[in-house]
Amino acid sequence: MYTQMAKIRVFEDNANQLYLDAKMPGLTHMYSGEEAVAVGICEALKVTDKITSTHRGHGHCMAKGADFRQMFCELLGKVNGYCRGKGGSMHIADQTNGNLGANAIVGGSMGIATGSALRAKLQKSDDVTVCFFGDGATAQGLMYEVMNMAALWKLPVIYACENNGYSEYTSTDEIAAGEILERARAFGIEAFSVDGQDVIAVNRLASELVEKARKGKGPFFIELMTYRYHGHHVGDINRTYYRSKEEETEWKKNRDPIEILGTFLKTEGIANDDELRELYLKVRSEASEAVDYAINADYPDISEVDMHVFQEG
Amino acid sequence: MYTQMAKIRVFEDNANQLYLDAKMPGLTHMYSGEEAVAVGICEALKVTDKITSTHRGHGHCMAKGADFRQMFCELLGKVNGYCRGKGGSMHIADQTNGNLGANAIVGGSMGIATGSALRAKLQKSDDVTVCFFGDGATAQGLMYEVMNMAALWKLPVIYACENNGYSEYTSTDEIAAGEILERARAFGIEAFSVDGQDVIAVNRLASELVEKARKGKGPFFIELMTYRYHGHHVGDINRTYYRSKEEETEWKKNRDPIEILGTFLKTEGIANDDELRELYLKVRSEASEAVDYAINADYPDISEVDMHVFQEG
Amino acid sequence: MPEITLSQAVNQAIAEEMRRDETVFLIGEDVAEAGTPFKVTSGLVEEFSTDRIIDTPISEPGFMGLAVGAAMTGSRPIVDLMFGDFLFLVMDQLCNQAAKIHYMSGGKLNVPLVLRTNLGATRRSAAQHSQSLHALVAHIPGLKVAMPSSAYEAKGLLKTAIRDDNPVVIFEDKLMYQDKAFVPEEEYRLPFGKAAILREGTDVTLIGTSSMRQVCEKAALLLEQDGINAEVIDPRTLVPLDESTILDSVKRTSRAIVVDEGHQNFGTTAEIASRISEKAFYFLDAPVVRMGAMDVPIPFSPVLEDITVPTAEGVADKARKLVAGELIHAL
Amino acid sequence: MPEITLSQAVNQAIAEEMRRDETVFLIGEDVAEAGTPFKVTSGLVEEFSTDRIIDTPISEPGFMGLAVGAAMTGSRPIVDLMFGDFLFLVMDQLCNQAAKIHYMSGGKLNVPLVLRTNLGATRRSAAQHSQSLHALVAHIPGLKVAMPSSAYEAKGLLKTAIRDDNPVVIFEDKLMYQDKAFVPEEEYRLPFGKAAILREGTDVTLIGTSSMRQVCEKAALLLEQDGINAEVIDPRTLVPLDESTILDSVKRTSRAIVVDEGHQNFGTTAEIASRISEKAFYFLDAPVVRMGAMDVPIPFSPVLEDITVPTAEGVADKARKLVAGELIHAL
Ligand SMILES: Cc1ncc(C[n+]2csc(CCOP(=O)(O)OP(=O)(O)O)c2C)c(N)n1
Ligand SMILES: Cc1ncc(C[n+]2csc(CCOP(=O)(O)OP(=O)(O)O)c2C)c(N)n1
Ligand SMILES: [Mg+2]
Ligand SMILES: [Mg+2]
Repeated sequence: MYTQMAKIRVFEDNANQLYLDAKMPGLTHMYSGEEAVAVGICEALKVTDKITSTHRGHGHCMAKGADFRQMFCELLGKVNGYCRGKGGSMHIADQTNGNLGANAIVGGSMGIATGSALRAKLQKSDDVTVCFFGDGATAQGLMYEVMNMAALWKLPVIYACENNGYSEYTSTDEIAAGEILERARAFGIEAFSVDGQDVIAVNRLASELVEKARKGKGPFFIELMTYRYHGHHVGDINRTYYRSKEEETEWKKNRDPIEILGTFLKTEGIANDDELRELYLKVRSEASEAVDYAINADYPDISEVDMHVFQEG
Repeated sequence: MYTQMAKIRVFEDNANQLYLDAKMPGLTHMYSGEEAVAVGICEALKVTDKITSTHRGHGHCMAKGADFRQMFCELLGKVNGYCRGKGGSMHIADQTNGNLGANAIVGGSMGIATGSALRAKLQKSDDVTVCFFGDGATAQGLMYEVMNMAALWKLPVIYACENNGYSEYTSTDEIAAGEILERARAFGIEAFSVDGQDVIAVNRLASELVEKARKGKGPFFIELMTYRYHGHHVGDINRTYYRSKEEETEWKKNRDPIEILGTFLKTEGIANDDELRELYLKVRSEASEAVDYAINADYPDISEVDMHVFQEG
Repeated sequence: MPEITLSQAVNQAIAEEMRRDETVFLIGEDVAEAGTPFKVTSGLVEEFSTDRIIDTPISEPGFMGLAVGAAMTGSRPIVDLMFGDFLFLVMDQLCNQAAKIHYMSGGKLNVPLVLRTNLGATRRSAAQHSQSLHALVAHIPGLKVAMPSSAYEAKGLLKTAIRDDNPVVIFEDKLMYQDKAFVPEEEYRLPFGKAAILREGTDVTLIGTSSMRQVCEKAALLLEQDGINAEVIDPRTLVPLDESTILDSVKRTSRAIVVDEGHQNFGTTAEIASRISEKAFYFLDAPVVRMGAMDVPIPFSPVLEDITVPTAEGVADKARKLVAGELIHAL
Repeated sequence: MPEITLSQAVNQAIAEEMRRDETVFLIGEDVAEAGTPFKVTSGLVEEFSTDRIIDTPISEPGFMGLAVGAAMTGSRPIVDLMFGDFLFLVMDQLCNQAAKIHYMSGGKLNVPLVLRTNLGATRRSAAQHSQSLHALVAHIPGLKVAMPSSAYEAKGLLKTAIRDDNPVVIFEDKLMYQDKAFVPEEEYRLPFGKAAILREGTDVTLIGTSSMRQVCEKAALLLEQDGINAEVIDPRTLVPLDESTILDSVKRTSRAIVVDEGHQNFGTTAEIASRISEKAFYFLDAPVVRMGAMDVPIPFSPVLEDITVPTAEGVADKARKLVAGELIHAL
């Protein structure tokens, strides 16, 4: 899990740099700071399990098993990307690992995740689907519609609410009345809260719930308390009007998920500083190699523009 | 309140007859059996207070002060109807009494009601808006979106859920997971359940909540347990595959809202049998007169077809 | 060939495809025991059980979303949307998700689902239960749009839709559910993008889908009495659109009327008429005439509602003027 | 006349109307302190407070519904929909409710609201943040649709929209927010249904709204170098549409190209082209040419995205062929 979290952090550092160097088209939303959420959950999943992701989707994609090269290529709009450059950061999908895709419509994937679980139930397949979404997405009515059906039909789906305290430039308490967990419970769905910076706690809870869901005891709801280090997107630099520098420093310094796991590994004698540093450096060099690969990769041929509108056959 | 309930019952009896006689275009949804809900609530409202209504909207319209003639005319598509015949049963509205209209989209008026309450707050007006909707409408995501905003902004709106046990041909427990009241509470909204056949109980609760809402203590949510005597619509005759004859008889015989109030009035010595009968007969003759009026009224001139697409000026 | 109703034809198509392919299921409001308000799906639940004929809460965006997710992962859902007017509720899931997923994923994911819904006014159902909204979905790349005009088309097109690997929206005409037509007993499917020439003619081409095919056919009969020989074409699918059959016909007749039950402004008559005007320009003896529904919300009152929709008499009238050269706008 | 950006023009229009009329308020996501992602509404909250500049949760159907209810009862809301692509989420409230309430109530209720949103690709925002969906709303009776093509239009049309007693959808071009234009200091409003002739010409009429007006103007400059004299028309509003200005022009030039950033199929070019073909039939020397965006979801990759949208070079090229008589489809 340490490596996976490091890979996400390093991926985002590189993505940010690509943006600053004007090498990346458009803009993107960084997952840094929230690594324990994606990794803690996805490590509880099999490759046949499915996830749906969000606009802030690099972490989910990586945690579900994607590789650097195809991800960087996608971010740069290259033909070797996961979506042949057609999706970009906000639509990255990796169907070989069960990632049904990022989504640029907030809450837009909640139906998809629940539908994937319905398919599993109908086809008597034992895979579980995890639906990632932010605290802001709890304001989308679609969530309540699909939770109702998931609860009625006992679908193997887990709703994972990444509560990072903000949706864009607004803090969660200004946009969410009452209690998020109670909303799930009102539909008869068991709901849990967990420290989203503690990958071990996340993983423990997720493993338990995934196995229950696999046995037909779903659905479940988890609220994961976490924090995004960067702005809402790469261009969101001046943030003091909506959150304080102190708050940011506090999370980065005292609640960093990678450091928390690192400290744990060291305390438990599982790894030492040098090993961790080496691991991190290895991830870094893999990433740089992949960035170079992506920068030199080809764009799709323009004849691809009207391919894939419809599936032939 | 007795007269108001009688008027609704009699209106529906006539509407049903018009349908059977093939004098009414299209079909319609009868409110019979649920009179205490509309009347108990609307009697707690001022003429300046607003309501939004549903596909089963005759009761709300009548209870909020509408008159027989314009209502029958509307049902028959005549120019003297509330909407000049353009709306019909499913869109009947009466802005002079604050009825913002029936709605043929289940749940479609929840935003409208909440928006009316937002307007009241912004304009520092002290009117309250009541949003009527069925148990089936709780499956529409829109409800959760607007309850969230109503709760965040303390809007003077009351959500009145008419739980008649069915949405179309499906019973409520097959389509609603968990607890309906808990869903409102999860958004921090105070929620109450009341016997929807007992007009006095309904009115007492409604009066209390309306006055609270008027003072800025809203929003509130009420679930009213009730029953529709007829089918989902006038054409829904064979109902045994979704509900039993016994159940229907039980409600009609032992839980009729008009009889319950009648018994109360008699027990308390407020009215006797003769008075009630006379009152009922008076309502009936008013209704027949209005039906005749409506049958003989004019259809709109065909030049009206493209009027009112846009408001001029 | 037995004669069956459109409603039975749809029912048969669903049943046959569900027997053939286990991954097909039906989802919507009151589709099981109740068999929908139009009784189109009656009896299916007895054969396929509530596992595959799924009643939902009144959550159109929700169950549309579920269908997208199920389709992406190996099922082939048929979504029953009770009224075409409710399309507005599912547009995000249909147009932002279903329509785009194959493309956005570079061809790696796909969404084989069918959205069955309906269109058509003059049932006295007023503005929110009478709309014909096919133009909206036809505008969105990634969606196919089928418009059956009889029981025969309804069965053949629906079977094709269910086997298609893309999202398909199919509009049935509410008023036609009880209309009968001859339908082969043996299995058949109708290809998308292939128009039907229902009647050959030399003087004017009448083009109409769904409910308007009948209107065109009746207009052709009226015109016959005046010695005017009308060709009637039913494109059957709007996306893909069989442009060549239409153009070939107009090149022969030199005149065309495009009839549709959707609103005229920014509707499907505009697309078809402008393609004809562009691509058969030098063959036209007169401007292409468009006859869509009036650009007003559908009124409840019967006297008003009836005049909002094109009628056979109206089409015949225009055709007569067109042939007589009287439809030239003031110079 | 000061030169200001389109973003400033919109900001001024809102501020002026809010000062004039207390019932006007603004509602949407991150419109207050954040001033929207495009910083269009920055500063308004300081003047009008959070009472009238209202930040909402991410509930597009919800706040659209609230706006309808507020408008029906005496407010004049301006709804800020962050991306035009989110229209799909508010279609029910916009098209089934707002558009129809005046009509369904027989003229007794009305819904004076403005839905401000945007359109436009080539910002590398991919398929769900790049759509130009004006054709969809233009198809629905009861909605007016305005398409500003510069800061001047943006201010003048928005002020008219806010005072209109009907629901108006106004599409701003995302790429144009920083573009400057001269805007009068004194109060002005631009009427709906009145097209602007931006450049007079004799050889061909180029018609484009919003982003495509600039494309048409640039194409006209390119054509000038070849001695081709193009007239450029910006209809400014699609509903109501100023048909007569367009027809008058085409009757003079005998040729027309209709350019649009929405998808071509079943889009706005079809409506405008087919009206010209019908009503200026005998004046046309060549078929009306339609140039919409490609009928594909907007791809992310810049090399692909850039070719999906009409360009000045592309328009000029077509115009040259049109004038040379080379655009006749095979006989
Ligand atoms: C339907 C919709 N509305 C608005 C947006 C614009 N938007 C993108 S991300 C975002 C905030 C989402 O907040 P949250 O769900 O908490 O996720 P986070 O960004 O915090 O990870 C918004 C409003 C969108 N993409 N889709
Ligand atoms: C959005 C939408 N979906 C479906 C329908 C069809 N429909 C009309 S009434 C109804 C049942 C509504 O049930 P409920 O809200 O409980 O009200 P009731 O009829 O019991 O009064 C349905 C499904 C509709 N009109 N609108
Ligand atoms: Mg968040
Ligand atoms: Mg009910």
